[in-house]
Amino acid sequence: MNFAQNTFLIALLLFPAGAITSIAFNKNERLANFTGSLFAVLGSISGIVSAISILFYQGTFSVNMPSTFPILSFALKMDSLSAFFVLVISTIALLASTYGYGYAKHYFGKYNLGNLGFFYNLFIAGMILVVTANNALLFLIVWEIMSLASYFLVIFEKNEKKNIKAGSLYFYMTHAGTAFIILAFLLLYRSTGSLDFEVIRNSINLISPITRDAVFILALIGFGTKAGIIPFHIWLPSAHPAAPSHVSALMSGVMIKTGIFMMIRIFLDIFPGGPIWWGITILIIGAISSILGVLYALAEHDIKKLLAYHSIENIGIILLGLGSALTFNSLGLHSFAILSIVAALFHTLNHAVFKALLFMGAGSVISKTHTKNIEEYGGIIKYMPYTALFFLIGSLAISAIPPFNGFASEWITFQSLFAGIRSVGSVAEWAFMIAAGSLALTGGLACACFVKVFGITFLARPRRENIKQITESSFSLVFSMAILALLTLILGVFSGSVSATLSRIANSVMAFRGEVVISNVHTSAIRTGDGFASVSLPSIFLIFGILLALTFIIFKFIPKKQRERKVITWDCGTNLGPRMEITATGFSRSIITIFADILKPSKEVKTTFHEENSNYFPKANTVNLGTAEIYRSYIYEPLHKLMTKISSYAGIWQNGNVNAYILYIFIILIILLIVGAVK
Amino acid sequence: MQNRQGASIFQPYSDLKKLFRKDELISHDASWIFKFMPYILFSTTLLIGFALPLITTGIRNGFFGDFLVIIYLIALGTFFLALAGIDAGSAFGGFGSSREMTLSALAEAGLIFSMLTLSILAHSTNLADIVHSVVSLPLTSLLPVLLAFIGFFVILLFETGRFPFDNPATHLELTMIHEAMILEYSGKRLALIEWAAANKLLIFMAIGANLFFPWGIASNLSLNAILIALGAFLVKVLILSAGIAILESSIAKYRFFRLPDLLLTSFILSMIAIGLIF
Amino acid sequence: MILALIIIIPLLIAAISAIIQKGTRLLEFLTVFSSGAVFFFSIIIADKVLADQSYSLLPYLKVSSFGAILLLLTSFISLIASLYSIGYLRTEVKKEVIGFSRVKQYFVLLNVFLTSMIFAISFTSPIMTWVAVEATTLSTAFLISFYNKPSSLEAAWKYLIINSVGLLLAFFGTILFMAGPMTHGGNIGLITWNELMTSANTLNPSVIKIAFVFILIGYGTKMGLVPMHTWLPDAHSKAPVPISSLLSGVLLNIALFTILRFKIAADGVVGINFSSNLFIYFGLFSILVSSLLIYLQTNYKRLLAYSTIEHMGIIALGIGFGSIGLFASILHMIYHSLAKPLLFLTSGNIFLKFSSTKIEKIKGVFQAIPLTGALFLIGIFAITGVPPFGIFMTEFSILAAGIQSHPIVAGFTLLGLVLIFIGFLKHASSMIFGEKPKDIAAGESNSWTTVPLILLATVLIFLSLYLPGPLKLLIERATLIF
Amino acid sequence: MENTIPAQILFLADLVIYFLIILVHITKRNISIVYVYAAQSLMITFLMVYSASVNHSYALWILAALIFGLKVAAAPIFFLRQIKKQTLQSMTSSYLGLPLTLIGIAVLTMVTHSRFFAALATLSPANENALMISIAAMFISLFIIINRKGALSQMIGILSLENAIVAFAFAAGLEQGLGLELGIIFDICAWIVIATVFVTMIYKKFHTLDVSVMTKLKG
Repeated sequence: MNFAQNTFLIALLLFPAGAITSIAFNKNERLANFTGSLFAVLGSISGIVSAISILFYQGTFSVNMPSTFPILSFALKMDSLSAFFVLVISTIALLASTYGYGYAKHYFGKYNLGNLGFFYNLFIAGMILVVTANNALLFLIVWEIMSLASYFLVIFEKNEKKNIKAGSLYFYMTHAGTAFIILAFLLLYRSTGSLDFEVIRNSINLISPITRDAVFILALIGFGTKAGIIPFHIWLPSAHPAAPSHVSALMSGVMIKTGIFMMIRIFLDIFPGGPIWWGITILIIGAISSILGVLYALAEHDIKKLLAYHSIENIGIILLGLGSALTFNSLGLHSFAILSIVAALFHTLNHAVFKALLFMGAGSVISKTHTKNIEEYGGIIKYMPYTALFFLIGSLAISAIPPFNGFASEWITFQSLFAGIRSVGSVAEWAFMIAAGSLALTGGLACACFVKVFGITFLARPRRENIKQITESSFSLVFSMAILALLTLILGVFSGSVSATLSRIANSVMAFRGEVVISNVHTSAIRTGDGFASVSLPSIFLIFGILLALTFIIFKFIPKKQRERKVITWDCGTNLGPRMEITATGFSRSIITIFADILKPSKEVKTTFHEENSNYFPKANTVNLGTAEIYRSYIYEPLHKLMTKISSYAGIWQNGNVNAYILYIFIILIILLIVGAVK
Repeated sequence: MQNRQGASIFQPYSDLKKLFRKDELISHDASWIFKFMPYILFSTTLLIGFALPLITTGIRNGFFGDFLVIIYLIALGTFFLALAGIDAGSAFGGFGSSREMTLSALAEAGLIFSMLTLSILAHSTNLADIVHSVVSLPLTSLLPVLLAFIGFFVILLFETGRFPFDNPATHLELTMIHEAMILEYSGKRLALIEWAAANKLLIFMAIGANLFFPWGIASNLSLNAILIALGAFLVKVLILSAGIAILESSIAKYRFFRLPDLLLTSFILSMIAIGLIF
Repeated sequence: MILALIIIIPLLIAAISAIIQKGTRLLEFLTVFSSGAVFFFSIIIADKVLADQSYSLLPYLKVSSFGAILLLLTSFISLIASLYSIGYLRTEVKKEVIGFSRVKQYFVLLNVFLTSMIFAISFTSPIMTWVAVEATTLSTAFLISFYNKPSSLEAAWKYLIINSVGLLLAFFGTILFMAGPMTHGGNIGLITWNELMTSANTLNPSVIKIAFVFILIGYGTKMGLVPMHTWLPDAHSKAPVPISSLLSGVLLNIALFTILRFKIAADGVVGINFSSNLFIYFGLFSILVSSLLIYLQTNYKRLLAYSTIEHMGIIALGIGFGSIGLFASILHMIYHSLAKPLLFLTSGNIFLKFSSTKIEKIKGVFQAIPLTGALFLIGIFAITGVPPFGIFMTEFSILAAGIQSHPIVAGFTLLGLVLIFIGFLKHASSMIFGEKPKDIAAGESNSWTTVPLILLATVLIFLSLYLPGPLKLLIERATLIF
Repeated sequence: MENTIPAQILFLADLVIYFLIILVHITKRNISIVYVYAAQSLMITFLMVYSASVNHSYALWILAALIFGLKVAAAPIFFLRQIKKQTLQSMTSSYLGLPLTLIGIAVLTMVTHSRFFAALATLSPANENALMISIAAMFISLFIIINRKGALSQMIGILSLENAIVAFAFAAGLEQGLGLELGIIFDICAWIVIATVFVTMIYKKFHTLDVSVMTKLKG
């Protein structure tokens, strides 16, 4: 696999090149923007090439360069699993870069494009290295570089105070998470005496069960923080919206998946098979994250925040796949385990694609309307038709509507959960049942949410005058979105062959468990190993297309003599203002009311009247629904208060009195003398 | 019982005929989604129709006979229906789609689980297979099937816009769900939508009749078997519609915020059903 | 011979500067010349040490591998500091905060300070080393009270009293160690460290324990280990920033070096566990306490001072853990000695621009002085151990060394480090970003205050990415003696 | 080393030093504190002279002269002049009252005679009592620094600590090398000057020698 290795190393050279050049040219922002994007594009392309050559020519490569530091070695390894993630990362990065080239133009004169290019390239390189690093220390380094770069991208629009706060919160959380990861790796090092993943994998039986459980919990918290599982998600909804949209696309679509990658790597690849409660824990976490994620999304009006919450939801769905994989694995049901891994990987891929698409669509709207509040949109479909179309496709995909890709992966996830319900014992069965129920609910709520987003944003009449002046975005934006939209369709229609490839990867992950099961790999249909269920999306696509065409032709052209007349919407005799349309708040209000116990909605009503003195004729009645930040107020605030208390207590001892200071020395002297004499 | 003289049962057909003749009014504010939705809605119902084993299990649709596909195809239709409701920018449409999406989100779980019960019994999610093997089930598994059916029936009432969920006959906009979304439609598009709604009703009845009580359905393609099956199907559908009619004339529409409990109940019932299988 | 040169030059310069009556430029030139020369010669000495283990002049002065590392650090930081001092003092003079006599005093004492540090590194006799360390205290006392304000006087007095007490305790420890050799004849002025090592064995182990406790507490006061650290934040926050950078960047390491040499002698007698445990618990205690005090700090110079305490704690921890921890903590010492001066000097620029050391008074550094802001941020990430900066690697290695024997300690250390990171980022982001006050004009004060910092930052980043062979060899040799 | 100071004399001298340090605790007026310090130094000088005479070593004679010159003559005179010039005759207060102070001193003395320090006796078993008493002296002079609020008293405390250590060195029978002592003496000399300058500066800035007012820097 020399070719793959070389192209990969070339990619690793290209990104730094992009970083350096764009920072070098930061006086000339056009040039900086161009070089930054260009090198990112080239790097992504070579990343894609090397990943594909690994993936489809069945190989792995590993590089191992010693460093000048004792325990650090630049050990890279790309097996099919990492190749898959490299492929996802590079693909999204490629389109994000083409998009960003156009998108960044509206920063000209406001912010330093050189920095953007620098950290953007660094960020992509970091992610690619994270999924290929084969040494724990190297992994931690690139992991932190990835976090650092993304931090700077989050605070890129640094004139807005809340971006700075968001960035800091993000960095606190991810750094704390990294501490957990470090501890996990240290425990592995303690038992195996090595930081090299290969060595750890081979000497796995040196690790005591307790240590394994500890590592599991630590890694789950650490990587879960990055992946944004509830309750460690609080950074996500504030950080992702703050970043430039193409970066949000990368962070939400790809970066959080690195956490998933490491979970698969450690829990399935390195550990031969943990106890059943690992899988069930992850199942439950996934269920909670998916439902709460979509519910919070429903309550949002900030379009990017809303999409960020959907990322939490989809991470939950991915975790459902992963959790069932772990459970099956510990029960020895390897064919089901592989099915579930396929589900997780497939949804990872799909979510990357459609979430990137949605963020880009949102970005192209924001870059024109200069607001993120969907209450101020409306009727944009008439002014930005392409953006609208692609956003619609994205919405259909994320709502798991056939024949788009979201449906395929959710279908497989359902099947793996069904498999659990069918074939595992008592407790686990109910866990699976709950998981399936939450997945069903999530799907429905996601539909509702995206009807809301698309409807309120693009349909009906503009709610602000300035909407009427906006025009479609530039070519580079539309082009990138078009490609992604196409991808959602292709990945959906050809889900059969995709899942076949993924099952190969899953096999390689589970390989050394012996027994490799994936029955009839069918390219035109996805089916479960035991023929429990199967669906062929190409046929759905075709037949639906034909039916649609027929219906359209028949009913469009057979009854000729009727005319269509343009009229105004029925207004009950009044004249319709934008305030008569349904708002996002109004749309999601009923759901929020139903789930009030979970969401703890805060409602404030402001009424203004025509005359100040008499309040008989209300002029406007503004209702503002928000959700209480229970995690902040119940977990993080108390933690902060505790720390403040302790540290202010520590401050007391530094009271500025020199006699006291000498007394400390005296006391410690006496204590140590006594201790020393006793020992 | 309301002591009233109903219209002929062929009234819907004459309605359609009338609507197809009429001119059409389309709002300025409406986009292509508004114009295009009826075709999508209609063809989804057709597509689902292909997947259903109405008379015989001899023709097994292995391509998209999977029940999840059916459910998500229905979701596809609903998605566009709701969008179209918002599109014209009238207040009613928006509320209509809000309610529709709220309830369908809650209904989905119940629907999936009621059919999952059957597919677990049948060891397949393909409708034809389900029918095929539910016929030959031991009597012990009748209880889960019944529970699941109750759950399913609740969903049926919602999806087809019946009491206690919706009042298809009302013209008080504030109370309606389905009608509110299509308020802006007229002429042939309205006709298509109504037709699609009728199809949906048939689809759900067929599912209820054939999946849960698949007796008499033809397992091969011989003529007399099919005739018997046809008869059996008509009888079962008649019984179902009679049941719905009795229900509609005996109970009133529920308050909106009581409906979730109803849907939740159906979900729970199906869950219990699955629990009972083992 | 060269050793003589690097001692004589600063002394000579100090003397000359003392008699100069006017001409600030001349003073500046002389000091830069002396520190430059010292740096140049230290490189040569380091080369010689690489060639043959150690380099010595007469029986009295000797530079080991560890000494060479310290010598390089000392001279490099003093060079940077004296270059920076030019710009710093010029600005202060322009503001008419100080006059010529103070500038003169400053440069004279700076040279004396430098000399005494070199003595402390290179003396072969423990007693004379003690004298030299005491000399560093005395020469810096007036530098700390440089601004002559009540607060700086207070800081200086505390510095003087606490360190004198500490050093007297250290003196007592030293003569306890010496009791062996001295009671067996031999002129104690010339007792070298090696003889100390050999002859400590003749002593009663519990005497050695007592002696080492005195040493650790005595020099630990100088090194700034909790709870003897109390003078450190005051002194560092009140001294002129170049002095603060020298104090925390270099002087504390020298104190550490002295302790280590006694540690070797003690370990020979009472076994390694005794001293190692002391190091571990002092280290952990220092980390935790400083992390708590950083979390709610309101003065950015004190913030940096506490972070110095934290890093001394980490180094002590690494030495306590041993094995790879030794290498890591020496490397950590190097990184810290580069990063901390960078931070102090950048904070000096911030102080010159905003003339306040309160964190809440500082807003929009990035707008006012972008270059300094960037360097400050680099320093923050370097000191809090964010990759790619080397401190991450050294901290990780130290923890890796500790996880075997002391998992709990390692866990608490991680906790402290996270807390420190959060504290630093919280304070730094509130200082660097945002809108600058209207009355603050944008632009750096002068290039003397930025160019040396850029140099420092480049060296820091370079060493973080690539560890040159010779340096690595020096460190390995330095670890061998333990 | 052939002949050294007899144990009894050493013990007596150290005992005197010990009591003189306790006296520092008791006396309140700055001037008298200085005199007490001078007395301590005199005892040190006496020991020096004694060992010089028994060893017939000129080096030690010179040292004795130096110590006398610095600690008995120069330093006290210097202090007294400063006190006169700056009119620092003020009484210096302490944290603990006299009874508590005495109790503290008693406790410290007991601690030093406990088994924790027994090991030190091995340094020179003959002079065990002298060793112990000088250790006690050390701790008590530390106690001065802790207990006294006056800047001058703290200085004296540190100097007494130094005296106590030297006394200990005698008791441990450590022979004093000339070069070494020169270094130390030079050091002490510089220290005394600098410290005194600081004391006067403190008086100028704060108009008191009470260091407990200097608590601006905290946290």
